[in-house]
Amino acid sequence: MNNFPILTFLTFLPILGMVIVLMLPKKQELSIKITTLLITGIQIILSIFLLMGYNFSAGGINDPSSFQFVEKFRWIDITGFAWIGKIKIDYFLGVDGLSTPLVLLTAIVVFIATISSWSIDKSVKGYFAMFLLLDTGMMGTFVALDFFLFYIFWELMLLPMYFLIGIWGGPRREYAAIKFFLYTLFGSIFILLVMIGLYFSSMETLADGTRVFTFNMLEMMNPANYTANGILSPLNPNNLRLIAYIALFAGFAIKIPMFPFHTWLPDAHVEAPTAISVILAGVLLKMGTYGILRVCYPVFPEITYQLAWWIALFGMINIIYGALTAMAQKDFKKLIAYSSVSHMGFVLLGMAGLNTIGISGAILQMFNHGTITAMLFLIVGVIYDRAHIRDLDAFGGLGKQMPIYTGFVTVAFFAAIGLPGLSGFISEALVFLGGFGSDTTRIFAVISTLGILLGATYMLWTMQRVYLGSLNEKWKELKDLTAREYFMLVPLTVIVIFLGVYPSPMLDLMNASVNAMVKFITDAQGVYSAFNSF
Amino acid sequence: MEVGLNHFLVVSTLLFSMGIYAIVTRKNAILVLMGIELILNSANINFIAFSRFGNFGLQGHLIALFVIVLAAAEAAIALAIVLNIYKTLSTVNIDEIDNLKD
Amino acid sequence: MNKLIIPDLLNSLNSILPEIVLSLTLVAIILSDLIFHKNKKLLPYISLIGLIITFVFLINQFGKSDAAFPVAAQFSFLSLDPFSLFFKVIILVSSILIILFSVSSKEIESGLDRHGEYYGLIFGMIIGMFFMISANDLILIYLSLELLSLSSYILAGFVKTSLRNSEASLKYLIYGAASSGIMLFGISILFGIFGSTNLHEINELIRTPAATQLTFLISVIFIFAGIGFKISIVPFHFWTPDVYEGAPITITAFLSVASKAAGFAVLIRFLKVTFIDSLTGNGYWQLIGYIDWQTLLIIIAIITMTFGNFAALWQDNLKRMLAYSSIAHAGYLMLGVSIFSDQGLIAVLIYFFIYMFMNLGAFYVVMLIANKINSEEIDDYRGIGYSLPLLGTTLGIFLISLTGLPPTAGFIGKLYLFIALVDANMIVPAIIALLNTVVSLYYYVRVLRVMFLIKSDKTVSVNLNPLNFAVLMFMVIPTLLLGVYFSPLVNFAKESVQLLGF
Amino acid sequence: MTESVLINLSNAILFLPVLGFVVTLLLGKKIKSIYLFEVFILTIVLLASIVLAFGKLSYFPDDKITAEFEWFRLTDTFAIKLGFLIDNITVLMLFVVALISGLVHYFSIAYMKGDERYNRYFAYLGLFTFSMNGIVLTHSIIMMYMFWELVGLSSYLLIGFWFEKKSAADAGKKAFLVNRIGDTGMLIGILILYLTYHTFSFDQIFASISAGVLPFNSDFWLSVTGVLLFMGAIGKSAQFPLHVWLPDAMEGPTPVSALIHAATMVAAGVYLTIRIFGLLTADAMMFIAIIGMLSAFIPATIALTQNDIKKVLAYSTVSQLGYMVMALGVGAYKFAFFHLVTHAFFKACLFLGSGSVIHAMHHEQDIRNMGGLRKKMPLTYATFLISSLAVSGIPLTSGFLSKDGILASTFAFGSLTGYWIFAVVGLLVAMLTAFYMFRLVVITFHGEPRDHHKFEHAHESPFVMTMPLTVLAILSIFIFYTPNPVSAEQGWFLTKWIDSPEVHTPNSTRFDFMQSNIVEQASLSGHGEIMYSEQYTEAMHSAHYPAMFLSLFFAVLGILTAFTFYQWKKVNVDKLVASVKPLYNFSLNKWFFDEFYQKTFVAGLFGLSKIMYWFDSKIVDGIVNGSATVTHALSIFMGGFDKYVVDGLVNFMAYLSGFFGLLFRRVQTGKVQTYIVLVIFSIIIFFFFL
Repeated sequence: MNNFPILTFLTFLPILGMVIVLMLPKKQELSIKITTLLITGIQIILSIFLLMGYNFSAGGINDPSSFQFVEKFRWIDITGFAWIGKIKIDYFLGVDGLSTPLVLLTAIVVFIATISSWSIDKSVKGYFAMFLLLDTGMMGTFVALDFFLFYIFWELMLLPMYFLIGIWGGPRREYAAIKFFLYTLFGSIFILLVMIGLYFSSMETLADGTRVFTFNMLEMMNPANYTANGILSPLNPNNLRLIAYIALFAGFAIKIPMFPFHTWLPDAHVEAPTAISVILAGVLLKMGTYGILRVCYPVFPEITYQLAWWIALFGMINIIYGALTAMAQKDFKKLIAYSSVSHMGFVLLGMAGLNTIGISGAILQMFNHGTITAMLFLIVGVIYDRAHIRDLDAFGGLGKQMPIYTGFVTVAFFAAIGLPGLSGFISEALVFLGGFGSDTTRIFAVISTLGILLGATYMLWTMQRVYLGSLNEKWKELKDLTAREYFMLVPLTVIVIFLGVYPSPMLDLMNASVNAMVKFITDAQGVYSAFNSF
Repeated sequence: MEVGLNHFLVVSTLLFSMGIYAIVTRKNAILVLMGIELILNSANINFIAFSRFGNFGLQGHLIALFVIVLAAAEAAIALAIVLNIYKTLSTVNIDEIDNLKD
Repeated sequence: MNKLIIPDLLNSLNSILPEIVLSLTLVAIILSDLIFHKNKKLLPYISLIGLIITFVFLINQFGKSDAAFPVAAQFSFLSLDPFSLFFKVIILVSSILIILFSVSSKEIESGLDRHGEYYGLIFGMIIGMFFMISANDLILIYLSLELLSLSSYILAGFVKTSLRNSEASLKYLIYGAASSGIMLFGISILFGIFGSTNLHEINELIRTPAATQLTFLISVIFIFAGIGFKISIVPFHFWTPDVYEGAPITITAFLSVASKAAGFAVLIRFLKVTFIDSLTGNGYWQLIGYIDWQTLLIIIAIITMTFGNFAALWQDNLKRMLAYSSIAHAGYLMLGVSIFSDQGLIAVLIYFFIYMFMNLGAFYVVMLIANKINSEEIDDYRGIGYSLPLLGTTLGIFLISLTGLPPTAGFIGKLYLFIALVDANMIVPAIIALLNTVVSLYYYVRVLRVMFLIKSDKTVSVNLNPLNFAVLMFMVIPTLLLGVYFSPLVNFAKESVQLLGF
Repeated sequence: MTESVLINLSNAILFLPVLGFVVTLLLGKKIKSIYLFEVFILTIVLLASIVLAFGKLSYFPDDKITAEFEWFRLTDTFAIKLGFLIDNITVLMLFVVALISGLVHYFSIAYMKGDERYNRYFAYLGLFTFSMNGIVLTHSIIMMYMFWELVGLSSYLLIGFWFEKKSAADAGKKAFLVNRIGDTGMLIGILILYLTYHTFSFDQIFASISAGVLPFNSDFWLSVTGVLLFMGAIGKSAQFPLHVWLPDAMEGPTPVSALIHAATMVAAGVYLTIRIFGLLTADAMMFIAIIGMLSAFIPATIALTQNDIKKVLAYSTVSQLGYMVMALGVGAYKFAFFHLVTHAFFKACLFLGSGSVIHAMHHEQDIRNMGGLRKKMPLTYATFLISSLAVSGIPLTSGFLSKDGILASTFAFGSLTGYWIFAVVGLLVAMLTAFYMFRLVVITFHGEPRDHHKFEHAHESPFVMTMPLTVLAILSIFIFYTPNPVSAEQGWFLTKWIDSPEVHTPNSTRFDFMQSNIVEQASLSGHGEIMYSEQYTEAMHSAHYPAMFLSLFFAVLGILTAFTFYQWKKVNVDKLVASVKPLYNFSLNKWFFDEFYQKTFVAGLFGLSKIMYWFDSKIVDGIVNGSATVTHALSIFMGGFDKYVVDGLVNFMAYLSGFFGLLFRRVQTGKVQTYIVLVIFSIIIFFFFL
C-alpha cells in the first residue's frame, strides 16, 4: 500500500474517465453517466484509503519529510550553463493536514455533483468529459506541492468551468461564464508573476550540493534558501515582498471570492446548473483560501503578520457585506451565492487570527461550508427542477407540500446559521475564538459577530417566504423528494450533523499541520525580521 | 564650383523626398510605383557617391547594380499586379482600392 | 581588396547545401511545370521531397558554427550558426505544413493552371528567408528580403479573380516596396558612414566613437523600419490586417509564421551583431550606447501587443482577428527581444517554435472550415463545435494555446517570456503583458463561445481525409505535449542562442 | 447513592429526550401512536429528575459535583470540554423543567389531538426538553451557549408549529432573531472570558477572578463582560428592550407557551444570570437591576389593556421575569431563584388553564368573548384562581413568599444604597399585577357569557388536561417551600436547598454591603461564599415587615380595583378609558415598541441591504467590470455592440476603451497611402525620441 501512488490516481483517474467517456458513443448516455459515477465513486474509496493510511501526527506545511503519500520525481530537468539551463520542475504531490480535508471534500462533493448531474440531457458526453477534467484540476490543486504544478492545475479548471457554465447554464450563462473566466484569469496572472518572482529568489540545494532555482513550494518556505539579490528575497533590501504578497493574495482572493472581487460569484452561481453550483461553492471557493494558507502564509510569514489586520478587515467586510447583500436578493440561488461570500469571510477572519484556533476554524469552516453550501444549492436545485423558477416570493408554504424536503432544508439552513449541533457552529465558534484571540483582529471578530445575526435574518426570512406560510395553490402538484435526491442530501446531512456533534476526527486530521504552521510562521517571522534589520 | 559629395547627397535626398511625396500623394498606382523607383535611385546615387568620394573601391557601384536589377524586377511585378487590379476593378486609383479595412 | 579564393568558395558552397537544394527544387518545379503541365499533382510532391532533403542537410549542420563567403579574415557574408539553424528549422517545418495546407485548400485549387507558379514562388520565399536569416551583410539582407517580398506580393494576389486577393497584393506591394526603399536609403547612408555594409565590421567601427551621431541614427531607424515592416510591429504594421485578410489563407499563415520568423531573425542579428559591446556572465548583452534600444523596443513592444489585442477585440472576420492577434504576438516576441539577454532570446525562440504550431493550426482549421462554408466570419461559426466536433475542439485548443493557458504549449512560451522578464527585473512590462493576455482571452474565447455556446440549426459536415487528420494531429499534439513536457524544446532553444562570433 | 449515580442520572435526563426526538421524528409518519414513546420517555425523565433531586439534596447537599470530558483538542492549552455541574440549583431547576415538560406532554395529548403534525409536535417537545436540560446541567459557558441556541431552535420550531399561519411563522422568526441579538452580545462576552481565562468552565473562571485575573486587567471590562453575558439573558428572558418577541410567541400552541414561554426557557435567562452571578460587579448589577425594573414595569402597564388571554399572560410573564432580574440586580440571589421556581409553577398553571379555556372555546382567545366560564369549567377556574392569587402575591401562596422576599430585598437595597426606585417600582408593579390578573379572571370566568354560542359548547377539559392543572396549582401553595406562610427565610427551600451565592469579583468592585472579610475570603480561595455585611442582614430584617404589608396592601388594592371595575361595575370603565384615551392607546399598542423597531431597525436593515445590493451590482461590479476593456468587451461579447453605453463611472473606462477602439479603426482606413504617411510620421517621432 505504501508504494501505491494514491495521489496520482486520485488526481488523474478522472482524466482516464474522461478518455473513456470520449470514446463512448454519443448515444450511450447512461453508460457515460455510470462511468462518471464509477470514477468519482472510486475517488471516494481512494480518499478513504488515504484517510486510513494517514498519520495524524505528521505536520507537513514546510517539512517535506512529514508530508504523506509523497510522490516526487523530476518532471522537467534541463541542465546547462546559465540559470535557465538549470531549470528543474518536480512532479511533487503530497498531502498534509491542510490538504487532506479538502481532498476529502472534493471527493465527496464531486460524487454528489455527479448524482446531481443525472438530469443533464443536453450534450451528455461533452458535459461529463468537462466535468471529469474539472475534477482533475481541483484534486490536483489540492495535492500539488510544486508551485508550477499547482499553477497548471489551478488554470486547468478554468476552461471546463467556462464550458460547464456557458453551455449547460441558465439564460445569462454566457455572460456569467466569461465573467468567471476573466476574473479568475485576471487573478491567476498575479499568481504567475509571483511564482516566477519566487522562482528567482529561492534556491534548492540538490543532492550533489549544487544550488538551483526552484519551484518547490516547500523550499520557498525555507528562509535559508533565499538568494542574496532575488527580487522577492528578504536578503535583498529592495525586495518587493509586500507587493508580491498583495498580488498573490489578490489572485487567490478572487477565487474566495473576497470583497470587492466577488461579483463574479452571484452571476456564476445563478447561471450554472445545480451540480456545477455545488462544485463551485463546495470546492472551488476553497481553493482561494487554500492557496493563501498553502502559499502566502508560509512563504511570506512576516508579511502575513504585517497584513493580518487587513485580512481580518476584509474577512469582516465579507461577512457583513455578504449577509446584507444576501438579504436584498429575490433569487434563491443568488441569495445562497451571497451567503457564500459571507461564510467565506469567516474563513478569512479565522486565518487572520494567526493562531491555532483561528486557522483550525478556518480550515474546518472551509470543509463545513463546502458541505453545507452544497446542500443549499441542491435544495435550490430541487425546487428549480420542479417549478423552473427560483423567485423567493413566488413560493410559500412548501413545508406543507414537501415536508421531508423541508426537513432537509431546515437542517441545511440552521447549519448555515451556525446552530450548535450542526457543523457550521464549531467552525464559526473557532473562528471567533481565534479572531478574538489575536490583538490585531479582535475588533473585527467583535464586529463580525453581527454576521451571525444577519445570517440568521436572511436565512429565516427565506425559510419564511419559501417554506412557511400558506401554500401557494400553484404548487399543489409539487412532489416530495425522489430517491436520487435523497441519495444526495442524506450523506451531506449525516456529515453536517456528525461533524456538529463530534468534530474531533476532522480537527485531529488537521491539527498537527495547523500547529506546525502556526509554529512555523511564528518562528519564521522572527527569522525574517532579523533579515530586515541589517 | 567643384561638385562634391554634398551636392550628390542633396540631390539624392531631394529624390528621396520626392519619391516619398509621390508615394503619398499620387492617386494613380503607376505614379506611386514611380515614386518607389525614385527612392531606390536616390539610394543608388548615395551608394555611388559614397563609393566615389569615400575611397570605398567599387563596392558601391556593385551594390547599385544589384539594386537596379532588383528595381527592374520589382517594377515588372508591380506592373503585373496593377494590371490585374485594372482588370478586376477597372481603375488604378489607389484611393478607391480600400475594401479591406476595419 | 577582398579576394575570394576558390577553395573558400567551394567550402562556402558546401556550407550552404540546404539553400542550394532549395534552389534546385525551385528549378525542378519550374521544369516539371513546363514538362508535365497537365499533371499538376506532381508539384506538391516535388516540393515536399525538396524540403525534406533540405531538412536532412540542415540537420547535418546541427551544432556547427560556420562562416560562409568570407570577405576578410574575420568577416563573412553568411553566418551558419545554431541561431540561424533554429529559425531555418521553423521555416522549413512551416513550409512543409504550408505545402500540405495548399494541397487541400480550395482557394489554391481554383488556380490550378498556375500551380507551378505557386509552388515556385513559395520556394522563392523560402530561399529568401534562408539567406535573410544567415545574412551578415546589409546588402544581402536587403536582397534576400526583396526576394521574399517580391514572391509574397505575387502570392498574396494568387487568386487573380478574387478582388480581395488583388487588393491585398497591391497594398502589400506598395507598402512593402516603400518600406524596403526606405531601408535601402538607410543602408546607403550607413555605407557612406562606414564604407561597409557588413554587420561585424560596422560593430567594430562603432566601438570607436567617431561615427556621426545624427546620420547614423537616421540610417539605423530607416533600416529598423524595413525590418519592422516584415515583423509587423506598430507602427509598421498597417499592411498586416488588410493583407492577411485579403490573401489566400495558406499564404496568410505562411506570412504570419515564416516571414515573421525571418524578420525576427534579422532583427535580432542586426541588433545583437551590430550593437553589442560585450556579454555579461549571466547572458545579458551590453549594447554600445548610441541608442537606447531597450526603452525603444519595450515601448514598441507594449504598444504593439496592446494595439493588436485591442484591435482584435473588434474583428468579426476570423482571419482578420488572427492577423491582429499575430500583431499582438509580435509584441510579446518583441518584449522578449527587448530584454537583450540570452534568456530573452531563448524565450523568443521557444515562443516562436510554439507559436508556429498553434498559429498554423488555427489557420489550418479556419481553412478547412472555409473550404466548406466559404466564409471566415465568426458569426458563421455558430454551432461548429457540435456539427464538427473534431475541428471545433482542435481550433479551441489552438486558441487556448494562443491565449497562453496551461496546460497548452502557449503557456510555456509565455512562461519563459515572463521568466526572462522577471529575471531582468522588468516587472512593469511583464504585468502589462500579462494584462494583455487577459484582454486577448476575450476575442479568443469569443470564437469558442460562438462555436460551442450557440446552437445553430445549420449543420455543416466536413469530410476529413487522412492527410487532413494527420496534419491536424501533427499540430495539435505538439501544442498539447509541449505544454506538459517541454524539456527537449528548451534544450534545443538553449543550444541555439549562439550567434556567430558571440 | 454515589456521585457517579448522579452523573449517570443526569446523562439519562439529558439524552433520553434526544432519543425521543429522533425516534418520534423519524417514525412519526409511519407509526401514528409513536408520540406515546415520547410521553413515556418524559415520564422516565421526570422520575429520574425526582430521584436526582432527592439524591443530591439528601446525600450531597453541600457538594458541587462536576464531570467533564474532552470534546476536541487543538493545542496543549486549547481543548473544548463538555461537562456537568450538578449543584442544588441544577437539580431543582432540572426537576422544574422535567415536571412542567412532563405535564405539558400529558396536557398536549388532548390539546393537540387531531393535529396533522401531531407526532412532530411531540418530537419538538423532546428536542426542547433536551436543550433545556443541557442549559441547566452545563458546567461551562460555551456549552450553555450551544444549548442556548438549541432552545432557540426548538422555540422557533414550536412557535411556528402552525407555519401555514403567516403570523405564526413570523413570530417564530421574530423570536429567533431577537434572541440572536442578545446571543451576539453573549458570544462576545464568552470570547472575552476565553481570551482572559483560557477556559470556559464556570468554576475555573471564578477561581481565576478570585485570584485577581481580570479581562484586559480592568474592573471596567469585568463589568462589560458581565453585561455582555447578561445580554443573552435579555434576549432569552425577554427583558426590555428585547421583550417584543414574547407576546408574539403566543402564536404557538398554548401548552408550548406554558412550557417554553412561561416556565422554563424564558427563565433560562435568569438561570444564566444566576450562574454568572459570581462575576458580576456592582456596575453590572446596577445595569441588571435597571433592566429588570424596566422589564417589570413596562409590560405590566401593557398587560392592563390587552384583550387576548394569552397576551395578558405573556406580558405578565415578562413582568415577573423582570422581577427576578431586578432581584438579581439588587443582590437577592436566593429570592430570584425562588421566584423563578414558584413562578414556573403558577405561570405554567395559568397558561395551561388558558389553554384549557381556549380548548373549550374552540380556539377563541379574546376575553371579550368569554365570561361566566366558572360554571362550565370549575376545575380550570379553581386552579386558575389559585395561580392568579399566587402571581398577585396573596398570602398562603408560593408567589407571596417569593415576591415578598424580592420586595424586601429592594427595600434593603434602597436603605443601604439610597436607590429606592426599585422598591417603589416593585410595589407599583405588584399592584398592577394584581389588577390585570383579576381583570382577566373576572372577565373570563365571572359575569355573564358574552358569546352564547361558544359558551354553550364549552365544557370542562378531559383528565389529561386537568391533572396537570391540579398538580401545578397545588405546587403554588406555600407549604412545599416553607412551613411559615408569611416568611420563607427559614424554610427549607431557602436554607437547605439553595446554595448561598458566591461572588468572586474584587472587593473594590462590589456593593458595600457585599464586601467580604478579606482574610476569610483568602482562606476560602475561590470558593468565597458571599458574606453579606451585617448591615445588609439587619436591613433585610427590618425591611421584611414593611415590605410584606405594603405589598399585601397594594396587591389587595389591585384586586379590589379589578373587582370594582369589572365585577361590580361601580366605575364605568369605558368612560374612564375615554378620559385617558392617549394613555390607554399607548398601553394597548404596547408602547409602540414593535412599530418603533419596525420603522428603525428593521427598515434600516432592509434599507441598508438594498443599498448594499445596489452598491454591489452597480458600483463594485461596475468598477471591476469597468477596468477598461472588460465592460466594453463584455458588451460586445454579449452581442450588444453598443459602443456608446453611458452610465456613470463604469463607462468612463468603457468610453476610454471605445476611444481606443475607434482610434484604431480610424487609422485602419484601408488606404495604403494613409498607412505610409503614418509610418513616416512615426519614423520622424522616433528621431525625436532618440
